[in-house]
Order: sequence, then C-alpha cells, then structure tokens
Amino acid sequence: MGVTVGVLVLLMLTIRALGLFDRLLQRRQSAALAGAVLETPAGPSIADETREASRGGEIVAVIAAALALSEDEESRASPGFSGLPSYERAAASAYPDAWAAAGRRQLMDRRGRPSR
Amino acid sequence: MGVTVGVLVLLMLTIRALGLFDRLLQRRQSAALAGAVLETPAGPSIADETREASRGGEIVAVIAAALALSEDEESRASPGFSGLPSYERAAASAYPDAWAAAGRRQLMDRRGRPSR
Amino acid sequence: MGVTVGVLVLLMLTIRALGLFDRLLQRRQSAALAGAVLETPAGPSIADETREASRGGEIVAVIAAALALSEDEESRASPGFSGLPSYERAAASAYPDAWAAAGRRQLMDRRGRPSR
Amino acid sequence: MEFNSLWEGFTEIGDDPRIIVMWAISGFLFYWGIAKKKEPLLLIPIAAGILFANLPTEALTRDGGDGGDEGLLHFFQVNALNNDLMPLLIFLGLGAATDFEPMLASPRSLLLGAGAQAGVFVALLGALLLSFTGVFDFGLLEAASIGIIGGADGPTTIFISNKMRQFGLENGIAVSDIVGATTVAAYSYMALVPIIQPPIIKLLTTQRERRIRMPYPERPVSRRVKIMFPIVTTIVIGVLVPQAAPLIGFIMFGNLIRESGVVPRLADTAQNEMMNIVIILLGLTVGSLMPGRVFLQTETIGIFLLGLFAFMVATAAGIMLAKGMNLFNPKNPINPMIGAAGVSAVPMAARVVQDMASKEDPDNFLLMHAMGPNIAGVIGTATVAGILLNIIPQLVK
Amino acid sequence: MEFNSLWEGFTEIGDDPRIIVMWAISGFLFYWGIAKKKEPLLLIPIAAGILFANLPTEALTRDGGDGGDEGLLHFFQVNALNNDLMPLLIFLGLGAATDFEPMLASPRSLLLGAGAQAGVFVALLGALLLSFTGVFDFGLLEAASIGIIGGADGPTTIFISNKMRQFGLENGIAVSDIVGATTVAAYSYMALVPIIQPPIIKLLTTQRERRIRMPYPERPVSRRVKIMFPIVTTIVIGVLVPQAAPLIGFIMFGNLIRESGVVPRLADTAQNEMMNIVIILLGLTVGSLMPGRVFLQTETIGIFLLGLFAFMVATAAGIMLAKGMNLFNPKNPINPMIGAAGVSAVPMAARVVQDMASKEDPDNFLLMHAMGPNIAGVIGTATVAGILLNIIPQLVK
Amino acid sequence: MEFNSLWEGFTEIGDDPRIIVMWAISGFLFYWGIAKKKEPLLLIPIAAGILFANLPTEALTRDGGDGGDEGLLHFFQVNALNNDLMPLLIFLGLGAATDFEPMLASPRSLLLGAGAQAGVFVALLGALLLSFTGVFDFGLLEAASIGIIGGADGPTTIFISNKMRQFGLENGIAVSDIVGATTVAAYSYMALVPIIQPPIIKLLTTQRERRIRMPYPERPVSRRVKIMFPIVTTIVIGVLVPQAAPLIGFIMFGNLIRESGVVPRLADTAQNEMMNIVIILLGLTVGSLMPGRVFLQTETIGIFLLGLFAFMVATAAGIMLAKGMNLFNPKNPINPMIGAAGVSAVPMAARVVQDMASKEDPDNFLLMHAMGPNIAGVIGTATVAGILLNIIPQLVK
Ligand code: NA
Ligand code: NA
Ligand code: NA
Repeated sequence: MGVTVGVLVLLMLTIRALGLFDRLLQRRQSAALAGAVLETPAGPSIADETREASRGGEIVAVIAAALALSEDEESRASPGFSGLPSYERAAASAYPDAWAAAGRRQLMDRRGRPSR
Repeated sequence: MGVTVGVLVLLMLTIRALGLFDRLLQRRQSAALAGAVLETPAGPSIADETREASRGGEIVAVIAAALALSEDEESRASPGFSGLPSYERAAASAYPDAWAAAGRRQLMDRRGRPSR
Repeated sequence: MGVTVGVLVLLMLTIRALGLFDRLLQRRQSAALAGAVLETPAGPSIADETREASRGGEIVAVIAAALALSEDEESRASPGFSGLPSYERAAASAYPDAWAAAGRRQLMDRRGRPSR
Repeated sequence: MEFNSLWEGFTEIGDDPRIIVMWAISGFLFYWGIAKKKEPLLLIPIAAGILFANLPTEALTRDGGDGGDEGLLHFFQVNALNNDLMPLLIFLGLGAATDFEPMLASPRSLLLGAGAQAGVFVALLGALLLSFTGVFDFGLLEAASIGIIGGADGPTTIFISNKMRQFGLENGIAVSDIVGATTVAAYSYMALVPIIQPPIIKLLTTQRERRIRMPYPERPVSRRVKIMFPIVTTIVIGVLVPQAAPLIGFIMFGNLIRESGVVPRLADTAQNEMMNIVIILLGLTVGSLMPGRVFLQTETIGIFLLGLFAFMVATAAGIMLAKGMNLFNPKNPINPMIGAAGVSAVPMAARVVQDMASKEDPDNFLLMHAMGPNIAGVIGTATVAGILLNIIPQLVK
Repeated sequence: MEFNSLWEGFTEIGDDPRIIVMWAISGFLFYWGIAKKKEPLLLIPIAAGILFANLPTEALTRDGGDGGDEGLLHFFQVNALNNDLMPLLIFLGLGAATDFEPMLASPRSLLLGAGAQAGVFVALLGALLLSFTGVFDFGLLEAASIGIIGGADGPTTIFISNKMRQFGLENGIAVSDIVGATTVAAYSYMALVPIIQPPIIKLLTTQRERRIRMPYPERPVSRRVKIMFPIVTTIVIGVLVPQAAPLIGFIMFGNLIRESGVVPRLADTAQNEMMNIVIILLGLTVGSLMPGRVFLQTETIGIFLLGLFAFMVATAAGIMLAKGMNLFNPKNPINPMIGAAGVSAVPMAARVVQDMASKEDPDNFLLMHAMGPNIAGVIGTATVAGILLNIIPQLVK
Repeated sequence: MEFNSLWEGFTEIGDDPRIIVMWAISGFLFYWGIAKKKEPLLLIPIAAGILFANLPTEALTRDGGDGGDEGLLHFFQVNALNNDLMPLLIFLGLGAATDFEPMLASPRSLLLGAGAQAGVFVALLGALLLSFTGVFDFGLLEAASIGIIGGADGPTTIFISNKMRQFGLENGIAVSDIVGATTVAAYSYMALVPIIQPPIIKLLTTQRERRIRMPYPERPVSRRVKIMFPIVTTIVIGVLVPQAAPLIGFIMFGNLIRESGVVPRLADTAQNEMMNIVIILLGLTVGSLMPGRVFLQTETIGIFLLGLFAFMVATAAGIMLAKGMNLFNPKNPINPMIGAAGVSAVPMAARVVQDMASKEDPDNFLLMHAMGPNIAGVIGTATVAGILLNIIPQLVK
C-alpha cells in the first residue's frame, strides 16, 4: 500500500511538472507573439473572470447539454466501455462550463428531460 | 438420418414450448396490467382481424417494399452473406404484411420495378 | 539489377499485351453491337478529339478539383497509406482531364486555394 | 550466375505441368466470381489461394519441416483451419447476420430442413457404392466429406472435410486430401442452385401445388422467444448431439448477441469486420489446399458428380417430404416448393422458390415461408455434421 | 447403433450433474446482461463461454494432450489469454477510449485513486485470515487474485488471476483455478456499484459534506500535456514498478494514439473493431474456465464474499482519504463522495456520485470531478497489479 | 521489504544506461510523428515499441526460454513477424488501397520503376565495401538488408531484413540484429523525401527538362485490364522470380479484391480495419526489436548513412534513366523528374515531382504521370526482394 501511494504521488508530481513546463512554453510562445508590447496578465485574475463567466455561461451549458442528449441515446444502449463522459462532447460551451454541462447531461440521461 | 429427424423434431417441440411459455407470460403480464376489468380476448378473433388487415395492408406493404428497394442496391452488389431477407427491413408495415412485402421486394429486386 | 530490369520489361510487355487483347475484345463487342452498318472509326481520330476536349474541359476539371478539395481535409490529416491520388476521385470530369485535375488538387491541397 | 534464377521457375513448371491446368481452373473461378458474381466472397479468395499454391515456389505453402521457413498459408492451415478457428468464427458471424424469425414463426420448417439432409446420407452411400464398383477410390472418411456437400453449407463442408482428413492423418488411416475439392464443389453448386433446382421442382410438383398460397403468421415472434431460442438450442442440441456443439454453439452465440439488442457493437463487428477478415484468410487457406498434384485426380471428378447428385437428392427429398406432410394436414397445406429450400444455400434456394411461385402467380409471396426451411437446413446440416463426427470414427475403427 | 449416440449426452450429465447448475448460472448471467443491461459487453460472452464449458462434450475445451484435437477455447486460453494478448489489447482499446483530462486538470485525483486501492490489500489479508480459520482454503496466490477484485477493473482482474494461476502451475505450487470466479465477481460487483456504494457513502458523510460544491478548473488541459502524459507515465511507472509496465504501457499507448490526433484511423480501430473482436473472444475464453467441477466449490462463495468486502473497503477508504485531505486544505475542500469514485468501475462509480450529489442539491455538478479519481483508480489498480506481481512470487518462494 | 522494489528499476538503469538514450530516440520519433506529422501511422507505434523494449523490465520482450513467461511482443515477433504474417497483410491492404491505373495507362513507367532499384544494389555493394575498409562490420546478409532501404518501401524492408536475420540464425551464420535500424531508416528517409530529392533533381535536370509537359492518355484503362493485371502479374513474376511470389501475390490479391468491384466489403476491411490492427501490432513489434544494447552500435550509424546514400542513388538513377529513354524517343519526351518518383515512397515522391513542376510552370500537371513510376517502384522493389532472397543465401553458403 505504501508503494502504491508513493508511486501515485510521484505521478501526481510529474503531472504538475508537466503542467508547469507547458505553461512556461506557452508563455514564451505568446510572449514571442505579442512581442514587447503586451505583458500577459498573471493567473489570479483569470480565475476571477472564469467564475464570472461560469455563472453567465450556464444557459449555454444547458443548450449544449440538450444538444448532446440526442447523441446519448446510443451510449445508453451499450453501457460499459462506450459512453464515457468526455470534455469533447461538451466542446460547444466555454471550457469551465463543460464540467457543469457534463453533470447536467448525466442527470438528463437518467430522467429523460432537463434537470429543472 | 433417423437421429437427424429425431433431433430436429425435438427442437421443433422445444420452439413450440418456448412459444407457449412466452404467451403464458405475456397473458399474465397483460392481465396484471388490465387488472380484473378486461379479459384478454382469445386467439381466433385475432387471426380473423389479421386476415382482414392483411388484405387492406397490401398498399402499405407495396410502399414499404418500394422504400426498401433503394437500400437493396448495395445488397445486390455483394450477394452471399449480406442481403439476407429479414423482417426488420419491412418493419414499417404491419407484421403479417411483412411476409408479403419481403416477397414483393424480392421480385422488384429482380425486375427493377414494382411487380404490377 | 539485370534480372530486375528484365523482369519488369517482361511485365511491361505483358501489360501492353493485355491492353491489345482488351481493345481487340472491345472492338469485337462493339462490332457485334453495331452490326454491319457502322464501322468503328480507327484510333488516331479519337486522339485528336481528345486533345481538343482536353483544352475545353479544363473548366470542368477545375470544378471537379474544387469539389474534391473538401474531401481532402481528412486525407491530409492522416498521410501515408490513405490519401493516395486516384482517378476515381476525379471521375466527374472527362477522363484525360482527370490527370490534370489530380495535379491541380495536389496544388490546392498545398496552398489551400485554387492555383490561379 | 544471376540470370540463371530466371529459369528456375520454368524448370519447376516442366517438372509439374499440372500447375498450368490449375491456373486455368483458378482463372475460371475468378471469372465466375467476378464476371458472373457467383459467391464472389469466397470464390475470389479461394481462386487466389489456388493460384498461390500453384506457382513454381512453395514459399507460401511449405510446411517448414524440411528446414526452410514455414509458408504463411501453411501456418494458417495449422493455426486457423485445423483448430476450427476460422470456420467457427464464420459461423459466429453468420449467426449474427441471420434472422431466425421465419423458422420460429413456423416451427414445422424444421421438419423440412431435416428432410433435405437425406442428400447427405444418400451421397455418402453413393460414394461407398462407387468405390465398390472400383471406378473411384473413396473410403468412409472421404465418403462423409463428400456427403456433407449435400448440406449446401460452405463452412460446415470445410469443417467436416478437414476433421475427416485430420482424423485419418492422426490415426494412420489412408485418406485422400479432398478438403479443397469438396469445398469448391459445395460453393459451386450453391452458386448453381438457380440452375439445378427448378427442373427438379417442376418435375416433382403439379402446377396446382406450385400455386398454393400460404397464410401469413398472425403475430410477430416475441423478443423473449428470439432471445431464448439460441440459448435453448445450444443446450438441446449440445445434449443430444454433443459433437455438433461447436458449430451450433457458435452460430447460436452469434445470433444471441444479435437478438439481445444490448451489444450492437459486438453484433456489428462479428458480422462485418471480423467475418470479412476471416473470409479473406479462410478462402486463401482453403485454396492453398489445392496444388495440382492433389486436386487433379480422377477422384475429383467423382466428388463433383456425387456432390451434384447430393444436391439433387436433397432438393427432391425436401419437396417429397412437404408433399407427405400435406397428406396429414390437408386443410392447411404447404406449398411443396418450399421443401426445396431446405437444402440451405441461404438465401439463394429461398429466392429460387419465390421466383418459381411468381411465375405461376405473381401475387404469391412465398419468400419468407421458404426462408424457414432454408435456415432450418443450416441447423439440420450442422446436426448431421455432429452425427457424422460421432459415428464415422467409430465405424472406421 | 446410430440411435445410441442420443443417450451419450444424458450419460455424461448423469456422471456430472453440476453442469445443470452451471446452465442456471449461465442463464442468470444472460438475464442480467440482456434484461437488466448490466455490463452486457462482457457478461454475455462470459455466460456463453460458461455454457460451452458445461455441455456434455469437451469439443471446445479439450486440451489436446489426450490424443483428441485441442478445443478452440483451450487454444484461446493458451495463445491469447495466458500470454496476455487479449487483456493487453483490451487495455490498448480502453486507453484509446479514455479522456484523461479530468485527472490531468486535478492531479490530486491520483491520491484518491491510490486510497481506494486499500480494498485490494485488505481483501488479500482477509483471504489469508479466512484460511487460518479453516473455513476456506486460500493460499497467497489465490489471496492476491481475490484482492485484485477490489480494484474494480475487469481486465486487470483477469490479468492478475491468470498470472497467479500460471505461476502456481509452472512452479509446482498448489493453486485453485479461480480465474473465472474472480472475473465474474469483479464484473458482477462493478454492475452492482449503484447498489453497493450509496449506503456506504451515506454512512460516512454528513449532508453538509455531500453538498460541497467544487470549483471548475480555470482552463483546459493543453494538447501538449495530454500528449506527453502517456509517454511520461509509461516511463515513470515503468521505472518505479517494472512489473506494471505491460498494463500501464498498453493503456498509455492507446491513449497516445488517441491524443496525438494524427492517426485517427488507428485510434478508431483500436477502440472499436479490434476491441470488439477481443471482447467476444476474451469473454468466451474466460467463461470456458468455469466448468461446474471447477466453479462449484465452497471457495467460490468465499471469493464472492471477499470481493464484496473489498469493494466496500475500497469505497470507504476513498471517502475517508478525501475527508482526511480536507483537514489539510479546509479552504478548498473536496466533496468526499468523489473519493468513492476512486474504486474505478469507470464510469459507473462517478455516475453514482453525481446522482447522490443531485439528490442533495440539483445544481451541484460533480460528475467530471468524480471522473478524476475514477480514472486514477484504473492507473492505481494497474500499479497495484505490478506490485503484486513483484512481491507475491517472492513471498511464495 | 516492500519498498525495496522501488529501487529495482533504478538498479537496472544503472546496469544499462543506454536505455535512457533510447527514451530520447523514442521521444524524438514521437515528436516527429506527432508534431511534424511525418509517417505517423508507423512511427508512433514503432516509437512506443522502442519505449517498451527499453523499460527496466523484460516483461514484454522476454523470450520465455529462461523459465519466465514469454513477453507479448516476443510472441508477436515469432508468430506474426517471422512468419511474414504482418508484412504480407500490410501488402494485402496496400494492394486494396492502390489504384494501379497510372502505371497501366503508361506501361513504360515500369522501366523507370526498375531504374530506381539501382539504389538497392549500389547500397548493397557500398555496405560490403565499407566492411573491407574496416570501419563497419557488415556481412552479405546485413548488406542486403541495408540495400533494400533504397527501395523506399517500409513493409518490404521489414520483410527482407527479417528474412536475412532468420536465415543467419537458422544456419549458424553470424548476423547483426539490424531489423529495427533498417526499418526506422527506411521510414525516416521516406518521411524526408521532400528534403532529400529536390536538390538531386535540380542538379541533374535543366530548367527546360523540368518544364516538359506530358500528354494525358487518351482513354481510361478498361475494367477488364485492371482486373486481369493483378492475376497475370502474380503468374508472370511468380514464374520469373518465385521468391517474390509472397510479396507480389499479396499486393496483387489485395488489388484484385479492390478492382473486382464485387466484394466491396472485403476490399474495405482489408485496407481499413484489418490494416489498422496490423499496423499497430507491427509497429510495436518492430520497435521492440530495438533495445539499447542492440540499436546503439556503430553499425547503426553506417546503416543510416548507407540508407541515405541508397535513396540518393535511387533518385539519381531514376532521373538518368528517364533522360536516357528520351534519347531514343525525342518526339514524345518524358519529363525526367518523374524518374525520381520511381523510388516508391508512395505517394510522397510523386508529390515532390508535382511541386517542383509547378514551381517552373504552374500549369504543368505531372502528378499522375509521376504516380506511374511511383507505383511501379513498389513492384520493382518487391521483385528485387525476391531476387535477393534467391541469390544471397546461395552466395553466403
Ligand atoms: Na443444409
Ligand atoms: Na481501481
Ligand atoms: Na521502390
């Protein structure tokens, strides 16, 4: 059990490292693009914007989920390997909304109609 | 040869038994549904109705067969395993008509036009 | 190396023989069709006609190539085995134009727009 | 030195000119499959396999025992044909492609499907008889392989012929290598059903009989019955004829994944991509069993003659049985033509019946009635195969 | 003489009437898969395999050593199960079908996925303990096979159980044949997740905890990270737990061909046609490991009891770990229910969490948060499998 | 004790740090396939195979002789690579995907396709020469494997390299294990064709030559010719170069099921699902032939240098032959650039020719003219492969 946790913690750190590495590369690329004119804004402000957008974007998410419902018929018929929840199926909406949309779709799958 | 016939006769009896068993279950289920109010009518009357419907439904069958024709192009191109006649392909029409529709479609496949 | 060339020369002669054999059969068949009335015209005149058509048909070829472009998206994404140039994809145009159309499509694939 | 190699192939042809005859036979099967569209799915790969087995090289068919590398087609023979892998996967795919409803809606179809199996036994006896006359040399193993041609079922023919050959080889019993011949005979006559059956049907039925209309069944077969049928059949036949269990089990399993309705992706792959891959490789492998020195024997002529005879007897037996059944049930008579569909050759034989019915009466739609015995014939032949697998080895020993 | 053969099957049943019990079990699995739609993709082929292994014939399961021909299903056992072919191809297909983004967006998911593996070790110890009491007879090899049921991962269970069985056979260590039992137990409990987990979750969480909403991640995981993740994971786990390399390597390779985006035709075939073919054959093969004489042992009851216990412990451990993590990070708390999803049983367990969350608060969308530990649980179980493969043989010797 | 296992992997890396170099090479091939989209269909699986062969475990590559279980990738080496299964199925699929019409419409393409094979023989001689200098150590078997890189045909390279290796192993002749190196070299240079060929073409042609327009053929090739071509070619090459029969036979059979038009389901599966499955497994298997201790030899550098040389010679030979042919037929001249397409590398090399033609004259459409020699090069290389298989073993003995 100890080894298991140890290995997965190391894997967790690796993923965090990958993420940092990726953001470093992205910042460099966008810096190269924007030249010296625009300094990319730092992390926290993005998070605030997102929370704002998340509330406003719920309507979009409901529509996206409703559209997704029609494709879900088949995945319900053959559960198991197929029908795995995926971001890609909610790609129409803004990204943070995708998480909500996936949840809503799941509810609708069960009840056969929008959740409210 | 004797064994062959014997085995297949037993299989025939098995299928008849399955059919009886199935109808028994269905009757129970529908009885459970209808409660004590409605007694399900017995077999013969259904048969009469069906024969009636069968004549009237021929027009439906012709249309169903015509629609099916367009899908048949492909099955004609690759004979053999595919292109097996099937009820499902005539599912648009009433059931007893499916038998007639399948026959008509076969004819049209050959002649390239409706039979009459 | 000698053997290689020898073998492929023999294969070349075989293909030529196949072509002759095929034209012989075609001529017989069309002769049988046309009966004694029409003598099929000989080769050279066909070639002349074709060259004529080839110039006039270039507009057709451009359209065919433009139509083909939309299907090409996918083949560009997975290069290698798929996306082999093929006559069939230019079948809409007259045959000799197919060669030109295939070339044009290739150009457009690269530049993302018609060549001129 | 290098140029010498160019002659090697010609020398081999000189040593065994029969391979040129085999090219012609292969070419004829290609023509039949491609230009005439007769059973192309298997005849084209089989013809290619014949070609590969008759080039002046054994690169694809060598058994590897002599130090050289094993050829790929021999690898398939050992690892995919002799262990029943490919025939059983074809059965699985066929089960997934077959709608058994016509048979389930009309269970007496099974009797007609049984009747047509007479062809198998008559041809088997015929083969033994011809051996007594000394014209051909067929033992019991070969006779069983020839008889099964009368079942009009390709994969079953491959399955049984190959089992008989293996049994002989493993038990030191002399056995001719006739898997290729019986398979080609079976597929050829299946393709010729529209030519073989009509004269026999005409001969054995009156115009009045051919005009008999049959009522349509009153209601569809319920989903429950369609799902339970393959499970119960596997058990019933598995108990009664254990040796038929592989064939019956795989076709029924294929049908179950179809009718269950909950695993469409499995049913779809089983009857399409999986079956296509197996068809290509099975055809090549069966074709590779026909090098000229094996196929060009007098016995091959006997196999084709007896196979034709078996088809004719099966057709006749089906018709006569239907007529016999009508004696006991004159109020609800069977159109005896549908007995001819009991030979299997699905769905060709059923179409032949429909065509002949339409000629007499354009409004008589017998197709689905004929599909009943037609599919029952497949089960019947698989049952017969199991019986042969049980009895023949006992008799030979 | 011919008719005698009809009795042969009945005689065999008389000799071993357990096969009739197995028909009932097979029928029950069919009913469960088809009528109840519970894990039909594998339960239907497994049930068919059970049926085939319990007909009064060994035509499909004979090992070929006794002179008779090898049965096809035994051929698959040797050439496609024991060499890991089919389990690894399933892993490849699963990798191509899985979107690891929920886990990558929230790396602490991996901790929760690790926590749920406690079920494996507890069940392993439980099995050994039960053996000491003398009720059941499980050695270390069997205990490892039983423990892995707690990983809630079908192919991994097949993989480990089979490895343990082979290790025993090859090293002359007495080992019960429990591959079939552990596999059926794993798939059964995976199907029962919506019944097993909710009471445990309710018991271990307060309503306030179940109402915790979690923020959505700020930005999507970049394509670069999604592509590098499978490559790096293969190396990291390959170095730390070399024995886990086959399982992790194949699932990660499958995920890479998906995320690379440049070989859609490979990703598509890997998760569809190839996986479908393998599922059919793997199900049949696993089912064929359950003839009545092997499956109907008292030990099987123990396997099912311990398997259930393992599932319950895994669920509880995941929840408790999440609650423990909240102690250290009270500002950004985890909804402890998502810890329960760490058992894997993808995506069933994550759906259970969403359903329970919605009951308390219809606007709390936890599904993708739960998918993180859910997928992490697959990696966790594969890691545990590697650890067991490393340690158990050393301990046994 | 348990934690010890975490060090095992690091110890192995310490024992053989070359595996880290191989991770870098694998990573580079991933980058090339995914980010640069160069031959991703095979480079991605090959890179994964390299990774699998260079983890600190032999779980996937063990040969099973030492008591441990055979690794899955070794199983594939023996049962799917060494018996030609996978290379020949790829050829089958390629045949089903290829339209031979450009070559049939212009049979002299075959001459150009033959000319480019000079690269094979020159590289073969070069390898022997380099051995005399003592820089590298290549025997005749290795030289043949290296030469075939010049054929610019992936499956043929795998086929020949593997045959040579097996021949050496079976006959006790010392042979380096260079299958992986030659395959990666072949696919790498095929991906680099747009960089390698243009300067050579520019060097060897005048602007006037590059501007030569070629007339379009007058009429389409008839369906009859397209169907007879694969059958006749199988026989002609089968007789002249029997050892080429497997390669030529399978590509021609694939093409026949395509052109026959009556079995679209077989043609479709052969070039899609079947080929996709084989590509995945073949790539993994070839990659698994490259553990660091085998791949990281000085000889590998020689292989890549000679492979590049072979590509350049093949390109030049094709161009010069075209110019030579123009001397004999000045009225209807060939654009000598299309000779460069004779190296195969279908369809990359033909596209390079079109691009260069367009730069000189935007209305010169040479693509289909270049496709002729391009496809002919495949047949040419398969023929050369047969010749090598015939001659080399004789010379070695
Ligand atoms: Na039959
Ligand atoms: Na798990
Ligand atoms: Na080439």
